[in-house]
Amino acid sequence: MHLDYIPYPTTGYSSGDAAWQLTAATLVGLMSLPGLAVLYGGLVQKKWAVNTMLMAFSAFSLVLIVWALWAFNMGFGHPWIKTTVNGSPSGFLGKPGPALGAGQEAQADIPLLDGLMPPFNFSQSALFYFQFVFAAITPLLWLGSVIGRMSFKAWLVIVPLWTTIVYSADAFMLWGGGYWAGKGAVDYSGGYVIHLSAGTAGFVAAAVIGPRLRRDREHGAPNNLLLCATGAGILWLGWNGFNGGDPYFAGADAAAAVVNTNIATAAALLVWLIMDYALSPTKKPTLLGAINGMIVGLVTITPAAGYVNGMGAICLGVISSAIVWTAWYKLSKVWIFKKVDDTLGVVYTHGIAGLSGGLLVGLFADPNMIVYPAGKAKGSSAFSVTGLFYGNHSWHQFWMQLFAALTVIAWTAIGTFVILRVVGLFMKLRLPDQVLETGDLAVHDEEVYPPQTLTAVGAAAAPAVAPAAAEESESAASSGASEP
Amino acid sequence: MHLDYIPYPTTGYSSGDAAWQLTAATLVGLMSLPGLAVLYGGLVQKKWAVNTMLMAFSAFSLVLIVWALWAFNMGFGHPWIKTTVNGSPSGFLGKPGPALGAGQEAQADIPLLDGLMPPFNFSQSALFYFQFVFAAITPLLWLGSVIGRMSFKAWLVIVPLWTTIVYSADAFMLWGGGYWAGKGAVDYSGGYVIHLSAGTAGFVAAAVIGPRLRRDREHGAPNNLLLCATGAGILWLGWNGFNGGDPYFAGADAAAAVVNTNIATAAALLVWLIMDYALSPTKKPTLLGAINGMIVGLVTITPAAGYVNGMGAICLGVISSAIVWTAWYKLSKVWIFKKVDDTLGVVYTHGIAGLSGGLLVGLFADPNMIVYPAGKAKGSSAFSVTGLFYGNHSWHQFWMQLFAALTVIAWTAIGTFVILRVVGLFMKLRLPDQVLETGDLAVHDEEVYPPQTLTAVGAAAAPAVAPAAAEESESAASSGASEP
Amino acid sequence: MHLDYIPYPTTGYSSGDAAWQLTAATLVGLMSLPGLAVLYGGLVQKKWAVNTMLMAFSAFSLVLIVWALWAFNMGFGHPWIKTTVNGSPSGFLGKPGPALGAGQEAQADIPLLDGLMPPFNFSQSALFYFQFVFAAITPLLWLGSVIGRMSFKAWLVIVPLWTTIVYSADAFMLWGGGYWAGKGAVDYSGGYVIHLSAGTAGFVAAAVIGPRLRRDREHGAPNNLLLCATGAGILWLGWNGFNGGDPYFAGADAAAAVVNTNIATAAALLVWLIMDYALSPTKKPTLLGAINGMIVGLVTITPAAGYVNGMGAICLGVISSAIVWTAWYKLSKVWIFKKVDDTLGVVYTHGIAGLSGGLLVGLFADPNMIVYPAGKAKGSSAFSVTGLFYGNHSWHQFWMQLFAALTVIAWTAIGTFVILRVVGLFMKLRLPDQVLETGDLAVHDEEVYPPQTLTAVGAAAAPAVAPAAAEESESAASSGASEP
Amino acid sequence: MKLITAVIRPEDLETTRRALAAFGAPGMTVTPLLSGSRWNRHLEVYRAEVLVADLVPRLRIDVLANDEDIPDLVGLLARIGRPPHGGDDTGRVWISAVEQVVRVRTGEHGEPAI
Amino acid sequence: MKLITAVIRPEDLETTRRALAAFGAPGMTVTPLLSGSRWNRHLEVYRAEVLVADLVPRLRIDVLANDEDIPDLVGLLARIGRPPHGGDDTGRVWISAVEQVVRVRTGEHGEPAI
Amino acid sequence: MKLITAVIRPEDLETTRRALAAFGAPGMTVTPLLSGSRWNRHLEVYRAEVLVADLVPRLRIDVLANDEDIPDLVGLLARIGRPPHGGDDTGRVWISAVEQVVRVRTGEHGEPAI
Ligand SMILES: Nc1ncnc2c1ncn2[C@@H]1O[C@H](COP(=O)(O)OP(=O)(O)O)[C@@H](O)[C@H]1O
Ligand SMILES: Nc1ncnc2c1ncn2[C@@H]1O[C@H](COP(=O)(O)OP(=O)(O)O)[C@@H](O)[C@H]1O
Ligand SMILES: Nc1ncnc2c1ncn2[C@@H]1O[C@H](COP(=O)(O)OP(=O)(O)O)[C@@H](O)[C@H]1O
Repeated sequence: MHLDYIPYPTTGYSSGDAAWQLTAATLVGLMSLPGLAVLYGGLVQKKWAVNTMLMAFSAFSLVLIVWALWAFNMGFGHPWIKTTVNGSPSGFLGKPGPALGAGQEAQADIPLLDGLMPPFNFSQSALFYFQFVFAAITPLLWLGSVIGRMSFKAWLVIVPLWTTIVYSADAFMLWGGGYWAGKGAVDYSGGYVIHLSAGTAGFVAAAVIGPRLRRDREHGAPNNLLLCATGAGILWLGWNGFNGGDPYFAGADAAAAVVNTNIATAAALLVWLIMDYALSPTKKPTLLGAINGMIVGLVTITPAAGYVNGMGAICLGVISSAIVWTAWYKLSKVWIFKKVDDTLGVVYTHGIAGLSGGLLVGLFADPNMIVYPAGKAKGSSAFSVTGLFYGNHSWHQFWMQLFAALTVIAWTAIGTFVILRVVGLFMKLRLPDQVLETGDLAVHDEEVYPPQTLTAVGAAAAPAVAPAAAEESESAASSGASEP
Repeated sequence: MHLDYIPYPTTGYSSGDAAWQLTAATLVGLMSLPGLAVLYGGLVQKKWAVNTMLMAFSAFSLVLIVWALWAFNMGFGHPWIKTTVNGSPSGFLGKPGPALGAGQEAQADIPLLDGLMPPFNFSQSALFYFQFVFAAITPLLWLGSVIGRMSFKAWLVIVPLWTTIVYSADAFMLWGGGYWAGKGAVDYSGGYVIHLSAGTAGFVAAAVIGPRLRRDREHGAPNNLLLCATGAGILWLGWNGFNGGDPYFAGADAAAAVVNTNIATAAALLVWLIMDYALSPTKKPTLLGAINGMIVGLVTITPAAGYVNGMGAICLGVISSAIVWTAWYKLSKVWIFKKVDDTLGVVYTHGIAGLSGGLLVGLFADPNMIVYPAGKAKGSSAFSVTGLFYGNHSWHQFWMQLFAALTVIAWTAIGTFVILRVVGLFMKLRLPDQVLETGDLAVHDEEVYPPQTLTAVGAAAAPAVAPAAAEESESAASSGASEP
Repeated sequence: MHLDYIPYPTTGYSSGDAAWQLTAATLVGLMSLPGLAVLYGGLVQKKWAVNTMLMAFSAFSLVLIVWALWAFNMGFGHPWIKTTVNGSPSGFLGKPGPALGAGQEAQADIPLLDGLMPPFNFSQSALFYFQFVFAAITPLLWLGSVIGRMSFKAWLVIVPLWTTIVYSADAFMLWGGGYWAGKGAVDYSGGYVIHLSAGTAGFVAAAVIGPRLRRDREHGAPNNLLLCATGAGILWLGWNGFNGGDPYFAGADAAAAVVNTNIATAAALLVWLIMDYALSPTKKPTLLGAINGMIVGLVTITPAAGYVNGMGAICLGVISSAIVWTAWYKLSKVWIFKKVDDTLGVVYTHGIAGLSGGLLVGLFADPNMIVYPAGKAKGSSAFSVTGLFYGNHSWHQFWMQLFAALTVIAWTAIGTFVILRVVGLFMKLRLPDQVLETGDLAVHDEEVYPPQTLTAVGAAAAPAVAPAAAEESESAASSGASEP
Repeated sequence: MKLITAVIRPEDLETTRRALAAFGAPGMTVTPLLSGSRWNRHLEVYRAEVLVADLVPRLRIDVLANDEDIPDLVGLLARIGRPPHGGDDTGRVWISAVEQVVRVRTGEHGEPAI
Repeated sequence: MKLITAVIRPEDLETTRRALAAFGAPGMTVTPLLSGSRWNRHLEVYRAEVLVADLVPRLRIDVLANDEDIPDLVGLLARIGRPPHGGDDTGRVWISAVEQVVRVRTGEHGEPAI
Repeated sequence: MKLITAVIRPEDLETTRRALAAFGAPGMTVTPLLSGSRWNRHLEVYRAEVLVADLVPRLRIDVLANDEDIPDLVGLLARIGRPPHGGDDTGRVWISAVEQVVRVRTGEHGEPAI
């Protein structure tokens, strides 16, 4: 019996593009798990490491279920209420619907982008998965703002709501062909949709939920810098998929985006290092400072990665790193930034860095950086973006970038605030103080470095004891304090 | 001098498929090293972490040598004794032979599948390597059942034998075009060949080798949850290569398999989390519970990844997670499951989860999930699998799945048992109790977190001492116990 | 509005090759961050882990900036001073120049290789990035020789100089079409340019900078073997990109190189394990020994990966592992090897292993291992390399390999020496002893496992104190010593 | 000269240090240890296995003091652990005699060395 | 009132705890320390470098007790370490006087506070 | 019989051990602890937040000794910490009485058990 199969359709399919899209998506997935999980797990106090990591694993899972059942189509499907922008169909949010059937094996499609980009060379599943890993990393990022006091149960409820209401809309407006896409604002791979949004959401959430225990704020040393470096390294290289995957084709712009990502990151890391050397109170370069600089570089180039040239990438890295460094040291001492307890400072390294990068696209975008080359149609021209410095001094792109940023900030802030308040009516957003004293042990009965003296219940005639109530385990929680 | 070279043959080759196959294989390799090595290294007691990791690194190496010298062809070469199933040539085991020569650069080929799938688009080396990483991870998985007492020397002997006798045959029967492939049983990427087999082998090996020291069973706390999370995250995302690489083409089904893998995993993780919340004795969600759920999801979708649709993936994740959770809490208390000391519970998260997923293919396989589209030949139809719920209520596929599972269980159990018994005639399978008291220090002279007070011999006129005999190092071994 | 874009040029571009090149480069990037950073971070004493990792992150960044601004073109651009070798244009160093503009999106090109290999199927950005990750890992490797005493500031100055002067020239001579390439010496992916060079540079630098504190040499226990395993695993699998990416095409030779890489590594790991078992003073297999063997295998196959067949790969792994094992145990006791304090032994596992592999190419290269198949031109023949055992007993290739090796050793040693001496005129290369007593805390105000008792300044009315001068923190530095 | 030893909860360390400093006794050693008692004991759960931690982390504070300061110091230390945590394990304070004390830096002996 | 201090092997902790509890002395502190002696010493090997651990992990047990219980407790503690490990380092037990003990929870002093 | 307790810097451990061994007193226990004093205190910086470590790691050395060896041992221990580090925290040595010592291995009591 000789059968006649082919591996994939012979038209509208490129195994190279498909391979790259899946690879890029996997790299982005690795940025979340284990990347962010262990970066944050190492950065928090020992008493919160398990809680932090479990929040990361759970949120990643929750977002996927939501994404598959309804939210993917809210971000990338047909507009729910059709509007028109510049004569093209547009909208603010996609129509919810499942993305589960066998039809996902058909050619990928973002309805509002039909004809505005080359037709996809892979299946809808690949597009779905690539966009999922972006949707998933966003709440993991702003988890950094609320760890150390947020109720785990509330987190499980809020993440699905946030993805549905906040993330989908931001994504639709900029990537799904919605309003700001129609207006010409651009976000190469998430400086706004992901990072500005995460910074905003984290800050609002931290404000609504309230600060950590005073004790925890005063003893906020990280617990393991080797794991911070592990997570940070995965973030950096994983970002090759983050920015390299966003043209949706393994074309020249993908490679350029990868290079720019790395250049901006290197520049930002070094600027932070030098500023720490020259301007910090202790005048010493630090690993965690370098990692901060690295994140700033990665974030700030994200909205710009395939639009600027290498020189632009260096400028973005340098400028944003200097801005965020200053904000980190100075802005954090004043005004609401002083009051709101954003645990890991997401509002700086993601919010401000993402905003800065998005705006700088309006200045540094180089029209010779070709995202998609021109086709054969007569008069066809390539797709690229033009910033002030390359475009006859036109501020147009800058204003579009600014307005889009304001929309993202506003929508995210309001959405996050409302979701938290509403959920807060039904359950406590914050753990009780007694539980906060203890941390992981009270919430999960686990410690990140379990003592090797623990004895199985029942073994050695150990008398039965009641499960650890917060009260009881309170004392154990401070075990961190008892190590030299 | 201008020469005329081309990068690869212009027919029968696709750089996209080759890129994906190598990438997928690398992801699967990463699941073993460092993935499983550090997941297990973090999950075991501190005193066994080095031993566990060295066993993982060694087994990975041993399997490759065996694979190259003879075993690859036993799994994927010409049948040793030719039989016929449904009119097609078949067999139970391939003919051993090396896979080392320059001929490996030719187009890939699995003899018994000729004409049953599209011709490969890459070289035999790529196929060899992809199948190697699967062969290698299998003993690493069931290592989880025997750590904490198995002799390292015996491990070095048993792994090559096991790969040769047990793994090759299982692989040949289902993937090499052997008996069960001919019968129509399917295993998308190793629910049976890898996970059911690993669960079975681990359980049998644990029974034959005997339990850990009572002391170790009673003090079985893990040592580092940050590393568990590191390994777990790599496992999850690495699984994109595990299941995404198995269609051998970067086609639509690869992407669908990746999506399904993630969906089932997310569902299974959340189900385990919720069951821990609702039904566990302490009513708390735990990180290690979530990781268990995650593994169950990954394993259970493995035999089904490209055959079911997204809804099916959710169902598989939910059903298997509920089953395995129950087995983990209840089955483990009774019968031989209570008696056999399967250190990390491989029989549950891999054995039962793999079996469950394989059987559910018989119910949930959706014929519209196209693994290979139809070619141009007249009457040509696509390749897919049809389960009970989609196929006019036919149980056919289910029975095939069941019989194949029973074959794998039987062959693996018997093979593992015989190998262990025979090797046991020549060397001790189990370390002496004195060595077990100490762990890593006695076996390898290393500790996972070496004390910083150690002094080089000869330095500072330290008097010479004899190498650590088990007796002597026994005391040091308990150093774990002396940390708060 | 319907626009007409295409994803990439339809000629001279393959999305599959581009996908593989970016993926391979990302894997190599991961080998540096987090791979080497945490491998070294875990291998050093606790007091140096932060410093080590920050040096790795900084060097990675510095190399990229240098690479983009001028050094890439020194390694792969037009020759600065044109010479002729065997009638073809050649040279010793490329002409410096930036690689930053939009022109990087054009088809990749290495001027001196025009016509000597198939035209690239991707953009210059992809080539640039792939070569960057190689340039970046090299100083990270020889960082292993100088940690534990080198001034961080001097490191920041030396790395850019070293990349510019030493690395670029080595790369140009062998890979950029320069002198030794013209002579027919080959280095598949960096046995010489990277590893032999790193081993040499590290050894020279260690000699110039001087040894660590006697105290540190006598208490040189690593701090965390779980992280060593994490880094080691990433190295191994990342090497699939290292060697698999070097043919620049996702062709059959890439897959063969991946397979050979793994085979040689497995063989070398097992040989080291067995030699430890049989010949080491304590007769025990060790994890860190296995990792050494693994690195030897990876390094030694690097210059040979796509030129030898599988049997050759086994031979290279076995021979080099035996040689390096012997050197590690015996050579280290004599002559300058005894005197120079090469902290992590880079001269053995990289220098000797790289040299050995490069020379063995001259013996084991199999002309049937086709790097590039023949094109259609009449008389066209494939590109491959022929070693003694396959080439009518011709030692030609061996001599070329040897002379190229001597050139790399000489240039690297002299270049490194001069750079260090010159920089040493302007700044101290070595930290003061007081700082060395303390380590990380004195240099960076950070510890790798920060104590959880630290209190924020200002909190709890803690009286203000001066920043930690080396003197003061000296005591704290020894905290390692105070843990059981 | 006496040695006062107190077993306290880790979370009381700062209060203790501040109280001692305020009293004029900045010198002390703090030793992490595990304390077994009738009261303290909690559970941890790893992979569904329930494990008991029946030794819990405490800190041992040792302070050398002159005889006349003893009553005050004991009172001070005994007071700290009490209020909010009443009801379960709250520690012990004990006193033992010391025959000689030497300050290494100066070589001073006896009471001036404390 | 006395303080009994014993240096034991980590693996004897459970036996010790159970013996003390059975005797009616559940209160104790357990301090991990490193012990140097004539006997204990082992080698570790990292990357072929042989290192000596000449301080090995032990536990220090401190128990406050009334004078009349001392002989029994000493006997009990001294017995535990002995049988199976005879021949090498097996620990020390020593007794020192305590002048005062305070139970923080109640403020009780002296013998009732033990 | 006395117990000599010394608080030393971790970097002086080896010198101390060697000095004690040379004196003929190989037995000792070494307990890591944190020491608070007027002097020692350093800063650490994590993500631009400045944190104080006002307890620094020290080692506590306990040596049981016969009465006649006490002066020599105290002198020996008090000397070690001094020279190079003069000026800041250099430790304490103190002596307390011990009523009884038992060598577990043999059951010997009193001075021979030391
Ligand atoms: N009253 C005390 N009780 C216990 N230990 C003390 C006391 N005073 C000092 N120490 C210990 O002795 C060490 C030296 O004391 P410190 O006051 O810092 O220096 P110095 O006495 O030389 O001025 C400290 O690290 C501390 O551990
Ligand atoms: N006999 C004892 N010897 C040494 N330490 C003791 C003794 N009894 C109690 N302790 C210590 O004092 C602490 C409080 O004792 P516990 O019996 O739990 O509470 P309480 O005395 O308040 O009822 C314990 O954590 C233990 O460390
Ligand atoms: N002089 C001493 N001071 C304090 N502790 C001691 C002394 N001598 C021995 N020890 C402790 O007692 C334990 C047993 O002592 P050791 O000399 O090794 O064995 P043994 O006395 O049985 O020959 C040692 O581990 C050490 O901790």
